[in-house]
Amino acid sequence: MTDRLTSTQIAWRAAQDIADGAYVNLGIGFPEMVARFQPPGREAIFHTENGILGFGEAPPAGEEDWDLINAGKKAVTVKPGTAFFHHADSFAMVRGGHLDVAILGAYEVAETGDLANWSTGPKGVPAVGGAMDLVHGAKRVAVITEHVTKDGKPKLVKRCSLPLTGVGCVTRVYTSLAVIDVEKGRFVLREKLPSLSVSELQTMTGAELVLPETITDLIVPEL
Amino acid sequence: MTDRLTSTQIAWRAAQDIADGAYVNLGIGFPEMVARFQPPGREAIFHTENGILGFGEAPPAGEEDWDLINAGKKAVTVKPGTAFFHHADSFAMVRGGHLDVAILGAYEVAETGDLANWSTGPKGVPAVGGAMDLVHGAKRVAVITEHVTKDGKPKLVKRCSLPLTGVGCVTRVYTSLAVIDVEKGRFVLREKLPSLSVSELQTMTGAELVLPETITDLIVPEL
Amino acid sequence: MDKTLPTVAQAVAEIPDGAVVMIGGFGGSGAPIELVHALIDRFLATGHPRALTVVNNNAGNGHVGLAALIEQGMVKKLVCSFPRSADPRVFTEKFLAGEIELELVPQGTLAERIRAGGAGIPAFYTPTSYGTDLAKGKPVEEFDGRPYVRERWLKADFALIKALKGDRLGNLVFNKAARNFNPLMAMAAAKTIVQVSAIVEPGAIDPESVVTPGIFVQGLVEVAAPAQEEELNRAGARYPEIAA
Amino acid sequence: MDKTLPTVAQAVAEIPDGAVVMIGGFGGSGAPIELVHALIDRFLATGHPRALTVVNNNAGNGHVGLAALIEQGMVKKLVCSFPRSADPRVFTEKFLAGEIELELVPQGTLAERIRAGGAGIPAFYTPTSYGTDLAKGKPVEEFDGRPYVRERWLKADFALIKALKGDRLGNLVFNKAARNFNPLMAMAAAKTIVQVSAIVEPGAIDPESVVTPGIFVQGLVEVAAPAQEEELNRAGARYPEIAA
Repeated sequence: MTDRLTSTQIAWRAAQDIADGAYVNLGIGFPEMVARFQPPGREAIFHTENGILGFGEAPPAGEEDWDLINAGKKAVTVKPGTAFFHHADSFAMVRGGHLDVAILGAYEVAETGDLANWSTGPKGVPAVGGAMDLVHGAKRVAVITEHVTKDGKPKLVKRCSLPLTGVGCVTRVYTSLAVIDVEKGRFVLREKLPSLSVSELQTMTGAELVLPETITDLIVPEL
Repeated sequence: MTDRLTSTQIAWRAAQDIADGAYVNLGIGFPEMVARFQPPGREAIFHTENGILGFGEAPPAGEEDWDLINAGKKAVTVKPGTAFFHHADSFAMVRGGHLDVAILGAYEVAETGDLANWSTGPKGVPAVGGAMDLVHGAKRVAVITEHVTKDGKPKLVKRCSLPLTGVGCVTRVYTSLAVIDVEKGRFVLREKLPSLSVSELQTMTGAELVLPETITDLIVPEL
Repeated sequence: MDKTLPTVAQAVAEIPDGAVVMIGGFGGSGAPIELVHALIDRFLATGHPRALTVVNNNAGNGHVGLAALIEQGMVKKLVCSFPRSADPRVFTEKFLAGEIELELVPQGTLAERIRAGGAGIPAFYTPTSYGTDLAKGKPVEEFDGRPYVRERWLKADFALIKALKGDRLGNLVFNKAARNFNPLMAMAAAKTIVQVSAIVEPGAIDPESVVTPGIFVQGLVEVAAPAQEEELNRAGARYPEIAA
Repeated sequence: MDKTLPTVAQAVAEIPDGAVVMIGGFGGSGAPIELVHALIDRFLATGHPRALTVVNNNAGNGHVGLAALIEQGMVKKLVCSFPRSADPRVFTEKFLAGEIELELVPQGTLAERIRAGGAGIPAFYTPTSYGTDLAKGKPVEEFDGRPYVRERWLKADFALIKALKGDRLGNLVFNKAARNFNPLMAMAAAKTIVQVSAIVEPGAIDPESVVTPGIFVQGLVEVAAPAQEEELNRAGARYPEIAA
C-alpha cells in the first residue's frame, strides 16, 4: 500500500479551497472536520440545515445547550452575526443556490458527477436527511473521501452501483491520494501525492483519469 | 326607488357576522369600514396583505408612520399582539386557508359564486393587487355591495360579464337591500329589508332567488 | 380571545384515532416532549389515540418522546427524513418487524412540503431527489433545461409544537435552533397546539420578532421547565417511568 | 468579511443595461428611494443603465423613486400587481403610449414567485387566478379535485431593498410593514444591495430576530435618514429636483 493522506489531511486540503466570506455547509461526520482548518485570515460562514448560519465551535463538555445543535445533533455555539431561521428558509438557502460550497462524504462518485452517499442498499432502515438537498444548489459540491474502500475497491467509478443521492452534482473530489475535478463527464486529475505515479493512481480509480498539462503535487502538512 | 341601506349600514350588517377571535381581511376601500362596527365583546384580528396581523385604527392626522400602513396604503397603528411578517408569509395566511373571513367589494357576483371586482374591461391600466388571492383560502368570502349599479342594473347576476376575480368563491353577499347566500350555484335569500317585497327584490336581481322557509327582516340601526 | 389551555392533558384531548399529527423538533431540539407524553398518558388511560400518522424529521431516540409514542404502538406510519439516532432501537425494531410504515422524504423536501401545506400550494417542483430512488413514481418536468421532481403539499390534522414564549393570541418565539420545523408545522395543521415555557401578555413579544403569528396557533399550554430529550436520554429515562 | 459599501453611487454602479431589477417596497413603505435615485443619477451622467425590467408591487407614485425611474425612460418592462396609486400619472402615460410593457401578477402570486426564485423552486401551483384572464396560457392541473394554475419562479440580476439595520455580514431587520417584499427579493436576486438606516456591529442584532440572514445580501450601504416616498409626494417633490 502506498502512502496516503489521513482524514484530517484530506479535510485540511479541502479547507484550503474555501474562500474568505464563503458560505459553507459541511456534511455530517467526516466533513465537519473541514471547519478546523480555515486558512488564517479567511472567515467562512457555516450553515447547518437545522437553521443556523454563522455558528461557532463546539462548547466545552458540560456546557452544551441542546437547543443549539448542528445537523449532526452535536452542540455548537453562537458568534457575533449568527442568525436562526426555520427549516424551509434553511433549505431555501441550499436549494436556491446561496451556498458557495457543500462538502460531503461519499460511498461512490461517478465520472458523470453522480454521487452515492446515503444508502448502501435495501437492507436495514433507510435514512436520507438533507443529503439529497445539499447536492443541489451549492455553487460547488465537493466530496472528501478515501480514494478506495477498505477492501481496496475504487470509490471513483464510471457509474455508481449504489443508490444515487444526486445526478451530475459533484464538481471536485478530495481523496486520500489526489484532487480530481469532474468536468464534462470526465475525471480530471489536478493534484496527486508526489510519491504516486499516474499509472498507480489510475489502477486505483474506476474510471479514466484525464491528464491535463499541469498536475500539481498534493502536499499537505503533518497534522 | 325603494329604501336602501347606506354603505355604513351594509358594513355594520357584515360586521355582525364576524365571530369573536376571527381573523379577517377587509378589502381596500368600502370594506375597510366593516372594522368600525365590531359588536361589543368581540375582538376580531385584522390582517393586511402587506404584512401585519392585529393592527389597530388609523392614527390621528399628522401622527402617521408611513412604514405602518395597510393594503390601501393608509396609516394604521400597532396594538398589543400585533405581528409583522413578509409578503410570502402574509399570502400563506391567505392562500393557506387561515383567514376566517375576507370581505370584498364587487362589480358583479354570479349565482355560481364567481366574483368580478378587479377590472371593468380592457380600457386603461389593469391592476389586480391581492384581490385574486383573497378570494381563495379564506373560510368565508363575503361581498358587500350596492344591490344594483348606479344605472339600476343588477350586480347579482347569473354569469359575470366582467373579467373574473375568482371562480365559485363567494359564499355570502351583503347588499343595500338583502343578505344572500351562495349555495350550490344558487342565490338563497336570507334577509331582506322589511319594506321590500320578495318580488320587488327579484326584479332587481339578475338571477333567481331561492326562497327558504325563513327569510329574516334585515334590520340595521341608523348610523 | 384567549387560546391558552390549562393542562397538557386537555391540550391533546381531541386528537382522534388515525389522525395525521405533525410533531415539531429536530432530534430532541424543539421537540414538545410534554405534549407527546400527555398523548401517551391518554392512550394508556383510554386506548386512544392509536393508528396515528406522525410527521417528524426523525424517528425518536431512546425511550422518551416520539420514541416512547412509537414504543406504545400508537404510530401506524411515520413520515420523516432521518430515522436514525444515537439509539433508534424502538423505531428500528418495529420497522424491521413490519409493524410501522415509513415514508422517507429528503429533509428539504419535507420542510417545503409542510410549508406548501400551510401556504395553500398543492404541489411544487424541486431538483432534490431527481434521478434517485426517492423520486420513483413522481412526475418529472424540465424547466429551463433542467429536470425537477414534483412534490405534493403535506398537511396535518394536528401539530404538536414547542416554543419558548407565547402570548394568549398565539404569537410565538422559539429558542435558537429549536425553531427548526416548528413554525412550518404550525402553518400546516388544522389545529396547532403549542407548549411554551412561558405564556406572556400580548405586547410582551416585539411585533418585529414574532416568528409564528397567532393565526397559525389554535391552543397553547405552559410547560414552565420542559425536559430536553438529549438530557433525558443521557440519564437513561423511559416514559412512562419504570420504577428504578 | 465586510459587505458594506461607501456610497449609494457605488452600490448601484454595476447594474447593466437590460438587467432585471427587483425593487423592494409596497407603495412607499420600504422603498429604497436613495438607491433608486442613485441609479437615476448614474443614468443622467452616463446614459446607463437603461431598458431595465423592474419587479415591484406597484408602478410608482408622483415623481420620485420608482416613478422617477420610469419617468426617465429607464424602464422597459414592469412586473407588478397594482400599477395604481394616488398619482400614477408617470406610469399611466407611458403605458397608454405603449412605451412600457406591463406583466400584471396577482400580489400573492408575485410574492410566492419571488420566494420560489430564492428557494430554488422553478414552479408551483396556486389556486389564485384560476379561471381568470391572468391565468390565460398557463398550465392548469387538478389536485384533490380542485383546479390550480402553475406559476414560474421569478429571479433577478439585482435587488435594491431597504432595511432598518444591517451588520457588515448583511444580517438585516426591517421596520414594521416596510418589511413586505424586501426579504423575498433579497433571496431572489443574484446580487442584493441594501440601504439601511444604520450599519451595526455583528451581534448587535439578536440572532433570534434577524429577518434576512446575511447569506442573501451582497452589499449594504448606510443611508442614515432615508426619505419616505409618501412625505416626498405630499411635499410635491420631483427627482431630480427642479429649481423651485
